[in-house]
Amino acid sequence: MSVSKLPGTKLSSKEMYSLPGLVESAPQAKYDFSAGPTISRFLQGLKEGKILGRKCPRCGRVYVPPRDYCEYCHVALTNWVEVPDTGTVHTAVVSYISVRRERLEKPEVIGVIRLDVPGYPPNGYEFAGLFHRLCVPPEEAMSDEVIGMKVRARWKPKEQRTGSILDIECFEPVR
Amino acid sequence: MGMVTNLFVKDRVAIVGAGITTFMRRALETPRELAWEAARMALDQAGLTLKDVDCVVIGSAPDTFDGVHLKGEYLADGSGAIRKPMTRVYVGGGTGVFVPVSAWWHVASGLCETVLAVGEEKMSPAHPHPQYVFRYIWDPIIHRPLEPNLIWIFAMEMRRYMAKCGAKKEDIALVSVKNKRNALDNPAAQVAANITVDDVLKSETLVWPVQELDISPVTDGAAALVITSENVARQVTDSPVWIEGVGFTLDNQHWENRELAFPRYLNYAARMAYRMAGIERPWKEIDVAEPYDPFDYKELHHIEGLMLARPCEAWKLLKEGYFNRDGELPTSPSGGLLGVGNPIAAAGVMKVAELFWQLRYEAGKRQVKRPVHRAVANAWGDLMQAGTVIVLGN
Amino acid sequence: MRVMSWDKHGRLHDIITWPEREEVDKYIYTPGLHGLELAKALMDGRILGMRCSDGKVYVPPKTFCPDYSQGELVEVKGPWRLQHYTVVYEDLYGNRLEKPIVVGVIKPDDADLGMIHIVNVDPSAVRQGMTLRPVFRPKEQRKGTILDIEYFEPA
Amino acid sequence: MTQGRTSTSSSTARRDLWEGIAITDEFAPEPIGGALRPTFTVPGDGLLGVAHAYMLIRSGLADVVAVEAHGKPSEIRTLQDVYYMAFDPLHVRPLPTGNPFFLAGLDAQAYMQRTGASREHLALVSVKNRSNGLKNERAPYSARLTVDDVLSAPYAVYPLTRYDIAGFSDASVTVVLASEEAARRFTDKVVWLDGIGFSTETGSGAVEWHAWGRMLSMRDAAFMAYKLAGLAGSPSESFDLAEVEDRFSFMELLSLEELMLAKEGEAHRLLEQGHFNLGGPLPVNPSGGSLAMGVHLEATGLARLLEAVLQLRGEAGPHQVKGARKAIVATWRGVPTYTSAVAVLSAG
Repeated sequence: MSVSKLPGTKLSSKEMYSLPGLVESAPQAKYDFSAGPTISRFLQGLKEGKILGRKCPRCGRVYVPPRDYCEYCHVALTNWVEVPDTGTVHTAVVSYISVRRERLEKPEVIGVIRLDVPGYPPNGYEFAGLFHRLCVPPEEAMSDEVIGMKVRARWKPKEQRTGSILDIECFEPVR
Repeated sequence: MGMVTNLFVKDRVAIVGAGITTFMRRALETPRELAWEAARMALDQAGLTLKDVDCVVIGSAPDTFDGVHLKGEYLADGSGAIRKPMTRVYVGGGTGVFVPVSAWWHVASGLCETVLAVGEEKMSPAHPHPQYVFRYIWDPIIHRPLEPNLIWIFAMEMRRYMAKCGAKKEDIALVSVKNKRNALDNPAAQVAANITVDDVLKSETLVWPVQELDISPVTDGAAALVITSENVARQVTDSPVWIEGVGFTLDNQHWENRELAFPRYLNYAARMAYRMAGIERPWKEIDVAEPYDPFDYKELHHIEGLMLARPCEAWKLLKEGYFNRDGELPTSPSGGLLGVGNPIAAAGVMKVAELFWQLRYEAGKRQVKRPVHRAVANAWGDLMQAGTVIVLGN
Repeated sequence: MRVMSWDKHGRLHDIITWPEREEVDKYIYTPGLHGLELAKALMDGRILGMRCSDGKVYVPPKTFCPDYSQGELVEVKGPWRLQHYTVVYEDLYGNRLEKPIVVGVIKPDDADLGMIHIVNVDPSAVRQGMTLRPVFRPKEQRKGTILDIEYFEPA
Repeated sequence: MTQGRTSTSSSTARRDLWEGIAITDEFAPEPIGGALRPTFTVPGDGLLGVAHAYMLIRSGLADVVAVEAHGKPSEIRTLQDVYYMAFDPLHVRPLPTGNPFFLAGLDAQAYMQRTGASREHLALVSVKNRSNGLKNERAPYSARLTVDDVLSAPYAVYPLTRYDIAGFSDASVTVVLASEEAARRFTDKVVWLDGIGFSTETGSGAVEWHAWGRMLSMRDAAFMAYKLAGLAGSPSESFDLAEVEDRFSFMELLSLEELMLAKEGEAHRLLEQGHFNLGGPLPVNPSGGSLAMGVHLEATGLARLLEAVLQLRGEAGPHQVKGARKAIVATWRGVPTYTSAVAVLSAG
């Protein structure tokens, strides 16, 4: 562009925090999210140690996590189906930082697990699956073998389950 | 997509001016002042004043960065919308390219003749760190309890691309090297640098395979375009840049249920835009492109989504210099988000502004070597689900 | 009339609700171009406005004018008049405040548009157009923000 | 949905901090069948989404567009703080003002001072709308009120009592717009969108530039909509009913004047004469408006639109306006914005 000096006044961190007229504001934005009937039922299932999917009466797709509507038939999903808690690793990564971007002493392995739910073409674009932790050592998670590895859900003991995604501790390899 | 070329759109729509602020980690200006600085420059470049503007379209991503709720209203007067029709549009990170896309139907519908399209983002107000805001993009009930960091989702997508396409980290790092080098010639650039692949591979590993130099920075900045009908364009400039195709698609929010190696939503958006522009072989007909590059691997991912290369081929062509400024199909000549900076909504507008200058041969030292007639830019957003595409021509 | 979809037929069984908050720890806002000059003036017990090419003076200064030109900083000295006012007795949830709060649009004679601030006066004594003056916080408590003016009071 | 050139798009109206989700448009497509289709979000009142749908269809980019808007204020535990987050962080938000609706108090006082409308007139609006609501099953705040009830209530924000301020309610409204050719395929009870208009007077960072006691954004939006609808003559004779902004009682009177349905300073006199009652020459908010139905945040404008569409299809129910052929809808986006939208509708 034919302009030599662009508008904008850059500040270093020190300069910014020493400006007169800085205003601070700690927002209070609190909510009570309702999980809605579908996800509530899904969480209920987790509490009972089951992964529940929802089946479309018209096209037969089983959705995990469950939905209210089938995206293709735009029909309300009706029947619930318990799906296997086994699957294969779609992708896996190793995190060295926390949600607040602080350094973690012990790295966390997380990924997407493609569940063994019938009705999806093997390497098709879509599948039923969950985003969750993987109980796999970091080195193994970085190796090529982890992609496609067979895994199974490791459930927390019944009395520790509260109806949350954390009722599954992680997905561990099926040796 | 059931959408044939708009043969009956009698009047074409043109970009006649572009303006941009420097991209900065911390700006003194308030968000509305940043919007004013960019929009005023765009109007000056087009030789117009605020009185000539009929409508305003504002793009700004999450309110939780600038820390102002109803941010469209907060940016209104800065974007020139005093006593004017104004709406804010929003597709997460895809907003930047979506702003000129939405401005297109403001003009093509006949509702407006001259539209000021403004993208702004000020991320520095959020403390402790703007990235913390991304804690709230996840599904609040089945994802947030896992305490995910934003970078997790990019790392998972990058890993899937590497696994599916056989691309190594050192192949992908070449994008960061290319874009940061291109940015050395961009006066707006925040993080231009001459780096090597080794520098990328030695930078701090955040969420393997993503390392520090694989990521675009947090940025404050604004960019604006003046978009008009054909007859206004003819009066204002003898080198209008036509908006020949627009496309946008949003997939559902269940990113954990789809193949992350290929952005199907972006491909649908690209087909919509190409169909409108009458383009059948984009890998041949597009001369210069600005694919969205918040992460280095994503430029490759989007090059394939935009059908500028076959799936899993982009990283091989990159190695041969195919996408360099003097290459066969230059990508991100601006320096991209990796080099210029990533003020989210303004980043997409910056990319369209770059193609505006390229197609008028006004990009100075950044001007690509080969002749240019058709260009494409895309933005991407949300949970691996939003694709916005615009096709320009001179 | 045919049944509308919002008619609830059948109770929804136990819905799990999830307490959540969406907050960054805090926001730090920079004052902006004119804001920086206003901050210095406020620390010094003075108030600035901006003169625009339409000839009007706007308070407080906002860097650019409604016609998009850059405003020119000027000091405004008043006297100040209460253009419009309201009295807040309850918060948004309907809880009664201990003391009613008078909020006004307050304009200095040497400007064309006024600013919003608190008026320290009993609601019964509020009159449209009454003359006011700004009361600044003690010098050492000032930080260059709008709160350096603690309130306006009848002159 | 036939093949060929029909492509659908949809836009939703929502706002992050209303939702508590940072990028709330992520959750937009699924419920409205928008997944993998052109879908986007217009952060603003649902009527602004209708404006985008109008442009999408007129430009030929789409034939059928679904527009959804919803508001779930019941889930927001700190609604006052969320409102203040929309205020100018430098010059207004820090002030200890006690209630974000003080801005409406300033406008109400300025409006009454300019036009001579009194507290009794504001009370009449609340009484009319809250009792209209008794005939509308979508009106949770409907009530049999008298002017004395309102006048004897204490001020919440002078000059407004709690009766003059609409409560909040959860709602979602979806409307489907189509080109004339596509519309014929779906229904024989078409309601035409003859005109749409929207405007912003000033930004929330410069509320000091607002003309106190006026709503110029609604007047500008009305000019735009009337021009598109080809309404040359005086608009006041052109409509059989109006569903207009009333989240604060004085706003109904101010809206009628800014929409040029009543001369400046005349609205409260016509109100006294019953001109705007159900059965009067120009029924205003026969549905009960926001005062009876509640404010659903960004879905409020579509709620007004919905009530007008039902009237023009003769499906409004007990509060049906006999022989309604033409309607006007107007909405303001509420505190601290100065943005309004207007739609002109007619029965097919």
